[in-house]
Amino acid sequence: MRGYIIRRLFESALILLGITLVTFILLYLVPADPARQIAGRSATAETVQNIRDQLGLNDPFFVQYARYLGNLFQGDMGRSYLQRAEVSELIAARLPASLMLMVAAIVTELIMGLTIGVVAALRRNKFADHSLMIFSFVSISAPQFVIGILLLYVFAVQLGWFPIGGYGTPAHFVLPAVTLGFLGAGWYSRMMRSSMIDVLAQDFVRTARAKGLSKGRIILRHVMPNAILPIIAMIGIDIGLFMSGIVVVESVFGWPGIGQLAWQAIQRVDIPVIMGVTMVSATAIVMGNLLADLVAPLIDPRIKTK
Amino acid sequence: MTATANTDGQGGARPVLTVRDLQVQVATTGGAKTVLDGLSFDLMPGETLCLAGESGSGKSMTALAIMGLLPKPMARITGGSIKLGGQELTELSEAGYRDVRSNRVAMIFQEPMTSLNPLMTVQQQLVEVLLEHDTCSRAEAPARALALLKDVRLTEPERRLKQYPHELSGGMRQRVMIAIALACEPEVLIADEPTTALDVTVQAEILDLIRLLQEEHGTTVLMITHDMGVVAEMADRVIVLRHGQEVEAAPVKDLFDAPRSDYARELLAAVPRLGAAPARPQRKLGETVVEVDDLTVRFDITGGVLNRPVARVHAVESVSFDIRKGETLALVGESGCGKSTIGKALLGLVPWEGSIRVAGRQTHGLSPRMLKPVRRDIQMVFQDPGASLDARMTVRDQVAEPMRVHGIAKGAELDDRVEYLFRRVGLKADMMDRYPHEFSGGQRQRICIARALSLSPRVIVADESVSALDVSVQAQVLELLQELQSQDDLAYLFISHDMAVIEQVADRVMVMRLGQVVEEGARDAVLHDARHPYTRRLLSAVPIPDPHRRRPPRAEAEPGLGSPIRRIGDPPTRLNLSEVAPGHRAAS
Amino acid sequence: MSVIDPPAVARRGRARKVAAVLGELMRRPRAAFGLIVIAIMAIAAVFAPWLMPHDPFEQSFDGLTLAGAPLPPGGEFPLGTDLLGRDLASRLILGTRTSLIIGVLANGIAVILGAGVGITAGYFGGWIGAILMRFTDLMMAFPALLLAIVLAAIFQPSLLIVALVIAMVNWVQMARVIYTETRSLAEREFIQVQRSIGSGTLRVLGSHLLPHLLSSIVVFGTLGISTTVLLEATLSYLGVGVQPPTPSWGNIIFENQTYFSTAPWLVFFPGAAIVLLALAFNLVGDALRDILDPTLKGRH
Amino acid sequence: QVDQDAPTGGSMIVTYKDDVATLDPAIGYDWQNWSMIKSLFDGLMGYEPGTTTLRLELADSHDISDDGLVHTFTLKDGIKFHNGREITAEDVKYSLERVTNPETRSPGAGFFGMIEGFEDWNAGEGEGLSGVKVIDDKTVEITLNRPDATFGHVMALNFASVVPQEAVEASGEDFGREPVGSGAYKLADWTPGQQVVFERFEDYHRAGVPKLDQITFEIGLEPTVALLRMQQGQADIPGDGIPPAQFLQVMNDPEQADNVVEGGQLHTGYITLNTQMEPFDDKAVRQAVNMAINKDRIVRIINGRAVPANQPLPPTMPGYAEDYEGYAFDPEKAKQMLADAGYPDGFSTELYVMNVDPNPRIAQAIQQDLSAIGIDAEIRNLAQANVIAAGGEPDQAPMIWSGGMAWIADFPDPSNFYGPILGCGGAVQGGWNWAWYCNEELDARAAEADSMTDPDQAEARIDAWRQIYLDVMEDAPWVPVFNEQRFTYTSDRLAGDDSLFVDPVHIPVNYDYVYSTEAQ
Ligand SMILES: Nc1ncnc2c1ncn2[C@@H]1O[C@H](COP(=O)(O)OP(=O)(O)OP(=O)(O)O)[C@@H](O)[C@H]1O
Ligand SMILES: Nc1ncnc2c1ncn2[C@@H]1O[C@H](COP(=O)(O)OP(=O)(O)OP(=O)(O)O)[C@@H](O)[C@H]1O
Ligand SMILES: [Mg+2]
Ligand SMILES: [Mg+2]
Ligand code: NI
Repeated sequence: MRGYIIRRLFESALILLGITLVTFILLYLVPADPARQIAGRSATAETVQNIRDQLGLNDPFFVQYARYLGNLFQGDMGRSYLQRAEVSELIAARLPASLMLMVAAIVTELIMGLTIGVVAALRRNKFADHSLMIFSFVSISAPQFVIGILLLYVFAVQLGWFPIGGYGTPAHFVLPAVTLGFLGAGWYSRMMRSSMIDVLAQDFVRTARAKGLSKGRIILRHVMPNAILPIIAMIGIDIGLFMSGIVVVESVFGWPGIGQLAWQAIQRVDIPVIMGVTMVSATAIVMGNLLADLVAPLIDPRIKTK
Repeated sequence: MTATANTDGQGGARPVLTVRDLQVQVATTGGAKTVLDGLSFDLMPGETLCLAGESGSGKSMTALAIMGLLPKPMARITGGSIKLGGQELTELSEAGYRDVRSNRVAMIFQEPMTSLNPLMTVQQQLVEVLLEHDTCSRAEAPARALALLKDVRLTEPERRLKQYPHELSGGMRQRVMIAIALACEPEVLIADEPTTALDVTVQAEILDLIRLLQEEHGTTVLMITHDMGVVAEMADRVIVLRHGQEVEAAPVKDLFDAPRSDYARELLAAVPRLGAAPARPQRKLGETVVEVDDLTVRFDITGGVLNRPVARVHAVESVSFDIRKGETLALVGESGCGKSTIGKALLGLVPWEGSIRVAGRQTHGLSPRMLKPVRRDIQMVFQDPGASLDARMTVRDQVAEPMRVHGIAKGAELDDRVEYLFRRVGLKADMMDRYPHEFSGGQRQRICIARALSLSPRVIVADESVSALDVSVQAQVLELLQELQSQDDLAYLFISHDMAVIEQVADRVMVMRLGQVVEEGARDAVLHDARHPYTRRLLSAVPIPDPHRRRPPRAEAEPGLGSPIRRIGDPPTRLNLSEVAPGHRAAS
Repeated sequence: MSVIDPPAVARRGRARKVAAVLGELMRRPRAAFGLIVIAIMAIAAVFAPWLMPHDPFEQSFDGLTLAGAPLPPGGEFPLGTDLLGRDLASRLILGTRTSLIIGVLANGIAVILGAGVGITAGYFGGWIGAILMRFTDLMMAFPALLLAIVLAAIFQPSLLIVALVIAMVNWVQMARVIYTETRSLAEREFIQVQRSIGSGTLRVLGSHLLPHLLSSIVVFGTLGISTTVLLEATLSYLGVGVQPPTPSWGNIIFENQTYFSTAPWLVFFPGAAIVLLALAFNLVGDALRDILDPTLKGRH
Repeated sequence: QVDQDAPTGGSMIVTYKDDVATLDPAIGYDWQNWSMIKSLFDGLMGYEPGTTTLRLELADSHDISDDGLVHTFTLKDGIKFHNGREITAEDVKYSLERVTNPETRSPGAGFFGMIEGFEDWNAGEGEGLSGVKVIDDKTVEITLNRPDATFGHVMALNFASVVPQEAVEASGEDFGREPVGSGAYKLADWTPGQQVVFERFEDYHRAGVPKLDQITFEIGLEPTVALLRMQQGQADIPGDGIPPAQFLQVMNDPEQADNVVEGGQLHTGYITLNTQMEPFDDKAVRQAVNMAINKDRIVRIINGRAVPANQPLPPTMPGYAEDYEGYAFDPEKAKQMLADAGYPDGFSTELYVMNVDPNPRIAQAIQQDLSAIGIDAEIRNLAQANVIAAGGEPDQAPMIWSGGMAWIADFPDPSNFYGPILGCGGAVQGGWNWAWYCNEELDARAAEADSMTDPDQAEARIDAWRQIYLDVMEDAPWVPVFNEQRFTYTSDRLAGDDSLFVDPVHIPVNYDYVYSTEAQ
């Protein structure tokens, strides 16, 4: 297992390296010149050239990439072209907020999704199941912007239970986490329902009933752990989905996370920031997948990590 | 016989369980079908009632109906009543049933492979039921669990507690199931083929155990079995079922002495009796088709935080044998001794070391593609028919599949062959489009046999292939196997725990223990002139299908029973076989 | 109880089997509803030009109030108008084309690809599995939006490119889930039996593993419809997809989402269309799974 | 205009969606940080609050030599940086050299091209700007290489702000995060992504300014949410304006509409027609396109938040031609002209547009208008950076709708609408002259107009510019579509002259002069 972890970490590092290369190539191909974004409208062509020289944008691709990697290995992610600040600082200032939101959102969607899934499976083809199914599809299809504003309007403006956006207290977490959670909850509930139905039909559930166990215990101890197996794989996926949902949600709720940073950087070809944010989110996703693969054999002893 | 006092049953005592006019229907594609029709019986305190009868006759349905566990919504009780004490069970709510199950009525299921939760350790599954019914405190529970495992004679009970079901052999799982059922010392124990997957010594132990429990606590037992030996040994009364209806109900001695119905007579006539088998027909044995030399199979057991290998299961240690054309080699041995593993190694399903030649071809290191022709020659009937059938495919397609794979037949010809195979194993053609869950345990076993036969291989590994069959069908299937053998010179590796069956079919017998062969020789030599103490113990444990004759006292288990699980770098000492008579070798 | 009539099943033969399954689907009210919705949408996509009440591109003068606000549903414009005064109903009907192509085709490719990779990796394990799964990880962490931007700038935006990008992004999730399930299925005895029979890999994967994975595939496939249709809107926004004024359900929502408090119909109707489409496929998928999963037969 | 007796004290909350990029006056160049920097920093010159009238800021006097080439500034007495140090002439020189130093990579460096020695210094040669001389502690003399009437405005740009060398050197590249200036406010707190807080600078060189004690910028709030906060009394100004989606809602509610101040803006939204690409190299085609666009309808689409335009300059800019009629909307005639130009069946082309609402909608309206005269324009809806990149290539974007990236004047002078976007200098690869319009004669006249530095010639200069733009319209490289109006929404807690809320150089409001009704 230790060997497995080490090997996986090594592979993850390779993946991240691959991501830097891919991202770098893409940024190289983007037909927008960062130097011109920096130089502004009044700049002359020479000034732009000058800036390109300074930033090394005129160097051949591999020289640029090697330089970037070299700096990266020394922990230097460069400075933002437009904000002039250290990318690592920009990210460090925002990452905690995003990570906390992510954890809160994942907890929310697990609670919402699994509960809905379990209830729907147990009430299979009854009214509750059908209404929950519609709920799931609506929550997946509804734009997060709309959900966010609606929640704000109802719970912050009308009811006054939560602040209208912002960051700081636990109360601030609730609405953004729920907004983000909606999407995941839809996924989790459908998956959970489906795998619950599979598990419920298995023999060992009959054994559990023959033991005279309470319904709750059968569901919690026998059915759910078996049903959750395919869902563990969702951890990594979830982080990926989360990274794409975060831009909208952070801006609706004024959440000081990296989503905002990323969006502005992409719009304005701020290469060092894009690289930095991509690295951070890729690391999160890769780690999420690794975690999923490490947790799976802990829950399912039949899976061997060889 | 232990509880003869109760044989008359209908005495003054009030019945614990009363079943009246029970009718159960299942939904099939062709409409509702009645699988139990008007069954009535009483269970008197402390007695053992056996349900016998052909496979598919509704025995399991009866048990499930009593437990309130009929597979909903396919099957349901359509009439009749079931009373436990004074309580009507058919009207109970699910919550009400909870107090009854395990606490007052417990059940051991027919198929152990799928009946245990794969994600929970043995200990967790045991402790759970103890705590649920407040049998003991949380602190005492592990100790109780351990005691239960010891009660069911599981080797290395401490280690087993920590293991998961997939790490146990079929027999071990069944013992765990029994331990769970016995945990709360229920008033009524329903045992659906409880010893089917067990070797005779353990079977005898378990039967003794059930009897002991019965004596101590007055437990009433409803036993479902097809093994007339077990019936003779255990039952006070017997009900013979056929097509969901009672054919005959009688005290056990009356039944064996003077069966009143034709069917019961037929059934008893088909019972194989150890020592009564005819001599094996003398046939000219052909060339060797399977040659196994120094076969060794080991599994790593990982553990600890880092999940590193901490121990190794020496499932098979240096086993050598060969089987000739037209020959049947029987493999017997206690549960978990590595019998199934040898079979799987022959088919290349587990990683193994040593040398295996099938029809002259060395199979070591062959790719799946290169193994394909080998697999045409050798087929296996797996031990657990439930687990080895694909739940999502009709049985027709599953039987036809090997022929499709090997391109043996197509179209109408394929259909005909499948139908023929079904008939050969005693199944009706109109069942072919059903799915596995719509069959009884014994029917599934026959489907698996049909599938293995479909390729007309040269060797068949039959892993407990007739264990779940009632004697009449068993006799049919055995006959079929013999017939194929004499027609096509088929060779069998016949894994079984039923000595009487082995005596009927085997040319040679190999006895295994802890992954190693302890005795080997011609059938009569091994069965009638056993040299190794273990073989003798096995033989003495065979139940005798005659309620008047008591099984001779069992040889006591030798102390310090070993275990196939050993620390890394500590392989078991290899046994040396010495020739005790020509062709008869035994470990000293 | 509804029951498949035995003769229909007893005859094998693919065509008959499909027909039998279809018949069984139509016999289940919810599945039939799903099929009908899908059929209606397909018809709407094909015959859009004859079904639209107005020209979907016409920025009608009386489609806006004098202050420039869109008109609510009712009257001349059954579902109201959009911010440019175009008839929403007509745009939704025309948008069916794009959305069906994305939701069904692109998503379908993603599902097939994902299931393929997941099954292969899970069944073979070993280095093939490791490579495939690491590749999946890579794709999951891949900056897809960036790729979209580059593609948008290099190529003429087209539906084909969106479909490709979506398929590229969406198969990953499927692959991971299927991979884990396959890993645990591959250990089951009935799969070992297949090996012992000498079944080819394709047969084991296709005939035995796939049916057991069907429920996950249905879940992902149907949920994927919503996500891909919405993803198409994001990509359009970045310039990869269909360009205005061509409507798609996703981009109608996307363009108008900030107006949902003042002109809710602009978000509600296309949103409802997406939910309906996904729901329809889900109803059919669920029923299909029930029909193909014999242990569940008789329940519905 | 400015109420000198307005009470001081109190505070206000301004909300923004985007994070503040930087507060370095040499770097900051978006409309959000532009006004913030204006309140943190001062240059030699500034504007009367609420107007486009130049005034002296840090300078006590500004003398111009007769040939218009030598500008002498003397500094006020006792003016201080936020760090307490007194400002000297050296600081002025340092600041100008910093912004023009290529190492600084300032987007505003190009504005200082008229200062002698700029070319060399900006190319990385020499020792500073030779045209800037420190005469004594209080006096600095700036020599130009050509007379330039806009120089006063240039010195009022943020880029010309005076910065303390020691603070800049101490912070290095992070100066934008730790700004030290001499403006009315100083930076008190900056929590990235959350808020920026300004505090009154007690030693400010104008007594009684600023009015407020504190300004809090709440960052990261979507405009729709900002509006909710406004309505709940939790904010005073939505910095991004009233979101288009809620505009009518606000304006239809008398109570809220009451708090909205409307004003002009130095902005023009236009379509560029690439004069070097077929068929827009034909003047008749460009004129036809000009006649095809229904500007009234476009204005209606954006809820009347703009006025239709017919020339490059916005109405509030000096030099705007009041009586110019432009190309009237006349699709019939346009069609005829196209036919005469050899395109009776029209042609196909592409219209580039930035992907932020309402621009794609406007582009679709344009598209419909074009299709009415037979032009089939495919819309390319792209991110801002990609559109800018396409515009900078000679042969890529036949038409661009400038919205979202459109020209907002840097300073209120007609010349500012010419050079980079209509002059030959901008018609280079990577330039901002997306019409690739180059009329050497007009360039010469523009240079001439800008050399009229004598205050007496001001009138004549404006006339000259007016004529230049009318001549540009004759060539029709653009279709001017509309001039955006500003609608500033404030809370009841803020007061001040209306002009402060639509201050042409301070967006959204003039932070220094608005006051709080709660102050005493
Ligand atoms: N879901 C089902 N659909 C149709 N028939 C079924 C279904 N389940 C069980 N049956 C049929 O019901 C009958 C009784 O089954 P049951 O399991 O009780 O048999 P059994 O007596 O226990 O046999 P065995 O000894 O082989 O276990 C069998 O003929 C079986 O084929
Ligand atoms: N995949 C596995 N991993 C670890 N141990 C295993 C595995 N499969 C089998 N074993 C162990 O190998 C030993 C032999 O198992 P096997 O199934 O061959 O027993 P058996 O002789 O067929 O027993 P039974 O009669 O009970 O079926 C047992 O101790 C079992 O626990
Ligand atoms: Mg049974
Ligand atoms: Mg076995
Ligand atoms: Ni029905």
